[in-house]
Amino acid sequence: MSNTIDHEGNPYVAHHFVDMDQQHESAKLGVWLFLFTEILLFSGLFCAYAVFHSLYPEMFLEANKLLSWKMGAFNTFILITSSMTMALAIREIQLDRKKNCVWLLVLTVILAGGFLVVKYFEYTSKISHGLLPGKFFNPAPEYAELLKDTENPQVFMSIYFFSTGLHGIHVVLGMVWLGWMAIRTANDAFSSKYYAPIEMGGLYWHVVDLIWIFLFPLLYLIG
Amino acid sequence: MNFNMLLMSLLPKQASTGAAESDFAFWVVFWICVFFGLIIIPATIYFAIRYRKKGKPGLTNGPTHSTFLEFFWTAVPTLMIFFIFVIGFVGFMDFYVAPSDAEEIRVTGRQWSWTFSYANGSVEYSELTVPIGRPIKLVMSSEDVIHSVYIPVFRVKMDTVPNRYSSLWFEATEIGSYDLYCTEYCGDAHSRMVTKVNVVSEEDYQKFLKDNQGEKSGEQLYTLRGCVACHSLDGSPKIGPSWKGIYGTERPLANGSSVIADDNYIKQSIIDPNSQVVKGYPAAMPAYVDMPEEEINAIIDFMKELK
Amino acid sequence: MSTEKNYLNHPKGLLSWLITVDHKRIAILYTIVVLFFFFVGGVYASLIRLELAFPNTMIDGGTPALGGATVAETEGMYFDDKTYNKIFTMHGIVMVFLVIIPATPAILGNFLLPILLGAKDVAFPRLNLASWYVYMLGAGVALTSLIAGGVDTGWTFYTPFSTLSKSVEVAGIQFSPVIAITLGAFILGFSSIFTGINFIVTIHKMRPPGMTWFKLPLFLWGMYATSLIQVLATPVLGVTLGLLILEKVTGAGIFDPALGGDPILFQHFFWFYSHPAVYIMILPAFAVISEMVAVHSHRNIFGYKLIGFSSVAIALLGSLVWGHHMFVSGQSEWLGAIFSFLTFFIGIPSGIKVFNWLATMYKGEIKLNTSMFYVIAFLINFAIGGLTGIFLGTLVIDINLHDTYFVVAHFHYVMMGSGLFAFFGGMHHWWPKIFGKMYNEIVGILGCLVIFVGFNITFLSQFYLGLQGMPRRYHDYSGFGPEEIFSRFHGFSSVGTLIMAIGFVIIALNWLHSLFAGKKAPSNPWGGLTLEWATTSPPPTHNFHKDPEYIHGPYDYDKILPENIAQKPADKE
Amino acid sequence: MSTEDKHSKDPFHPHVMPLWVYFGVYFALLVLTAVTVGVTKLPTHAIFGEMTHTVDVIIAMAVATVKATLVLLIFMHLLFDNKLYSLLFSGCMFFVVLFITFSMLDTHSRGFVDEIREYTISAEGKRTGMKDWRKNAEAYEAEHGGEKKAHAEAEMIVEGTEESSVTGKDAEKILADEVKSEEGEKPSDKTQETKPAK
Repeated sequence: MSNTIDHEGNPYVAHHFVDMDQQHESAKLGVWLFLFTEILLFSGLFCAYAVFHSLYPEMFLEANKLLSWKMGAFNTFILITSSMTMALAIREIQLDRKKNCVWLLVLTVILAGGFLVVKYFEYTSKISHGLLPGKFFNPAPEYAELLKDTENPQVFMSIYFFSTGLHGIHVVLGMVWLGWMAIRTANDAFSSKYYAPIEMGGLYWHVVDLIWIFLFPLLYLIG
Repeated sequence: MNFNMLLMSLLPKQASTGAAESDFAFWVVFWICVFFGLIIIPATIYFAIRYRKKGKPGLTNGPTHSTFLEFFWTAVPTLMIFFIFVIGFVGFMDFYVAPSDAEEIRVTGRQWSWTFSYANGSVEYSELTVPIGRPIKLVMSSEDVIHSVYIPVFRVKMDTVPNRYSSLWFEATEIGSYDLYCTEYCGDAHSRMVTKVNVVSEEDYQKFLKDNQGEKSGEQLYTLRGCVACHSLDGSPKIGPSWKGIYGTERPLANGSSVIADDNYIKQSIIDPNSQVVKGYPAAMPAYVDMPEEEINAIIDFMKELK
Repeated sequence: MSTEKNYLNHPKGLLSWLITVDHKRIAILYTIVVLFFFFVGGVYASLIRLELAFPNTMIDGGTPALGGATVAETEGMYFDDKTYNKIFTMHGIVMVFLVIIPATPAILGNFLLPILLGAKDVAFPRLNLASWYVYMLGAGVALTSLIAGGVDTGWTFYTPFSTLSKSVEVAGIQFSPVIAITLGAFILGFSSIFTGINFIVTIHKMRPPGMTWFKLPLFLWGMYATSLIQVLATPVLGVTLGLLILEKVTGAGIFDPALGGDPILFQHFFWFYSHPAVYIMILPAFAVISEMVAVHSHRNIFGYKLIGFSSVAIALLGSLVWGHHMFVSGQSEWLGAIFSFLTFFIGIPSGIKVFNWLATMYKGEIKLNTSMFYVIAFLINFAIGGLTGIFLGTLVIDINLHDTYFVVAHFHYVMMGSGLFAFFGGMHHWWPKIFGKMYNEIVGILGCLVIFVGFNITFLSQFYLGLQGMPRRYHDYSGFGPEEIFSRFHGFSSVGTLIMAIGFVIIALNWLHSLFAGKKAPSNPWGGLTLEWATTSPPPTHNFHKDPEYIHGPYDYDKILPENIAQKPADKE
Repeated sequence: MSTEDKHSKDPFHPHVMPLWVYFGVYFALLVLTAVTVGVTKLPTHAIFGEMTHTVDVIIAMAVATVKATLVLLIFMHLLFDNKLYSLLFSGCMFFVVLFITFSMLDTHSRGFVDEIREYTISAEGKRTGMKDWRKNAEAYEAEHGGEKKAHAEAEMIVEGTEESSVTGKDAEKILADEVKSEEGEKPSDKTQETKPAK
């Protein structure tokens, strides 16, 4: 019935929605549902981690020393910071301070880039030492010595690479989306009346952070 | 054939102590299901005919809910499932936990044959032979993919998983020869991973163990080592080439060259089968790296005979 | 042809269909491909039955050609075992991932969901179109595996069999058919997720004022429950297949026992999705049947709330029971007992639904038309399928029956006898609304009866085969077991399949005839009270000429005479 | 929530939080990260002894959960938003927990019934019929009373073997040896028996 109600003059409301509120809420629910699928996607890796941790506890204890917890901690710091800048960006657009919003979005993207740079150094170090997943696992002598009493350390490296790799892909996707949002905000596409895409990007970015909050201690600290 | 016999013929014959217990559970569930089926199906058809209306329908005023009825058909099945669960669980535990004096027979599955080894591995055979009236525990593993041992007359089944041991047990009650199937899909010749369970008397069992000790002939090894799944003896091609008349002939290889099937070639083909695959056949044979020299020789001798 | 504008004829042109965001057109796009794949899967099924009908004609090996398929000159057609394995694998994959999972939600759900809510479209129309394209992409990727000779892992991709499968060289490139098909299924998962997200949001946010949760048509309850599973379980399939691909590429050692992995863990991962997937297949069927039984009995549905709640209960419980596929797999026996216990609880909501539908028929004014015949066929098939599930949930009986034809028959009764029968019933029920044409009732009823008879001959025989110990996925049964029983009942089963095939031809012809020469359908041919009957057939592009008023419940057949509905203002253009 | 109550609401009114909330959460997150690193990397062995690793795992997971909750409630606005999102999110987490718990349960309790039987071989010796697992369970209960099974398992198998007199050896080692000798030759060197990995 309400379909015929005028769209309150808001040009952002699509034809099949009644008003901005309905559209905004729908988009938000949609994104939340999408985020659930992301969480469940990662849950498979967490499950694999949990099962293999219980199968080979000693191996995990040794193998986690292969990872640099300092780099991991630094990355955690970067990601938490970016999460805050993201949250602030949404606050700024809610208050119609578009310029601040653009800068905060850019800062978020830069921090995400920083995260990936650290990740790059981590990966290259692992690769140069032959610490690779599965059948490519061919540790350098000093690591081979460390791991000689453990069973199947390649499984740990598999889980490490798969979960951080999948997470890294999500970081890249987040950068693309948030960068695009920064450009659109700069072009005046959003205001306090309509900023759903930024908010959706923000929710996504926080989930990327959430997953890292769990990955960091599991992989780098407790092993 | 009267009704009772017709019913009993639904299930294959019982040849183990556990079969009766399994079938008891089956019949309990069967009659419960028949009871519900005889409510639902005739009621559906009866209502459809009884309340059929031609022409324009008017207002209908049947009940739209009934707390009692809805509670009734929630509660009755709920009670029923507890009952069925307990029956199933008790039976499951009986099937799962082998008696402590059960004799262990080790089972190895591979694509696509079984090996049963008795008396600490001193006797190996490709068919399962068990004594009557004594609990037997099969300790099972697999060399490649997941298989599953299924003996319908004993009502037992268990997967064999590579790098793990699983087990099942039974106590045979009738002398005879029964089928043993692989029921976990395991590749090309899955449907030929079938062998026999021979239930024999205690004396025959001891005789069987004695007869099969020591070295095996090439013909025995042909079935025991699983060659039978892929290589025929009558000249027809299966997954691999037939062994008939193969010895000493020239074999065209997949890489275009050819080789004479002499002792060296056959040995090579057993230990590292994929190095010299014959043209037209898949490189599907598992490598028998650990096969002892005397067994290889016995197989070669056997192939020589198949002129 | 009428000249009025509706979604089918306006706008015109192929492009307007390919870039449409109209949920009704997307439903039609899905109809075309799903029915095509149903045909493909049906052909595979027929080939399986053909092979098993003549067991002794098989000659081992044969001359490998066309990926192993050969034609014997001796006694009719046959396949060697490799080909047979590929056929049943493709039958499973096509039917599960390409047909049953999308069928009811993506076709009937897409078409009806917004209309039942009185809305103009689903919440995210572009996402909806994307889901169709993703589906096509996934199907395409999956079918590339055929180039490499097909896949023979079974649709369950159990490790280590699937990780051991070799890649083949196609045109100089190493190509792994298993990777292709798992990637395809992975992509298809996204299509399913998109649909699920769309439906949940639409039902939550786009209900018209006055339509509270307990005034929703039951179709929407069923769709909501389905969508919940699609959103929550499908990602796990994604990660499972992703890990399987990585396992094959890198030898990760997560699932492959030779590398330190655990093949039973794979089964947990796989069934965590694939068991709930069974409910993705059957819950929409419940949704469809709930509508049809009320409309064609002209009765207010009996126990509305219980039917609605039981759908959600099934969705939740269905996620707790995946381990019952693994009773003899070597998983922990305690866990097996827990799973068995939880499995039985699924029976309660299913039973409630059946009894409520029966009670709805009681004292109704039943029109015995095609849709009602499908309802009756569904109820009978579902009773058999559901009750035989109790056997398989009972631990000690499952030890005997697991992986035999009993299981095959059971899940075909649920997926096909219930899921697809409901889908075909629904297609008949809403056919006039979707295409604006009536079909021939007599032929429709005939089609239903023929597939019902064929179906039951096919799968009742398989129950017996299973009880006699016939293992599933066997290419050949000559030389062992009660051979004459096996061969006789496989024969019956194959004859049943032939009858079913004839039935589907009848249905197809009836539909084609209706499309080209059918009478024009009135707005409300069955006297239904839900909102889709308040618009013209076929509906206009934005579903309603005038916004429908929500003035009565979806099943108020005890308050409103059907003829009064036909004169609602919205119907007069 | 649904559209019916929409008309009573303001058209579109975002919820804006004061700045200090964001910074507060940010610093809380940093401090909690430091806590995790500290607990796991500092030499806490002196305090917790053998339990160190377990304590580390518990603390790290608890802290991570707190961090995640903060991000969810504040940064992701769950606290102020429609309760529907919180409800659905809990549903999602329920699924995750379910998935991981059941899979873990499996790997942890495989062969569990077998262990009960192993014990009673030495205790009773003879079986009496099909129903004998129940007797075994009773005997087991009688012997061990209310003791928790997980701990008893390792001991009872060790007791059942001839090596039970060997002292000073790690119980796990004995267990592994025992299993090896019992299983005979293994199908491959990489054999992994999940049961004794506890």
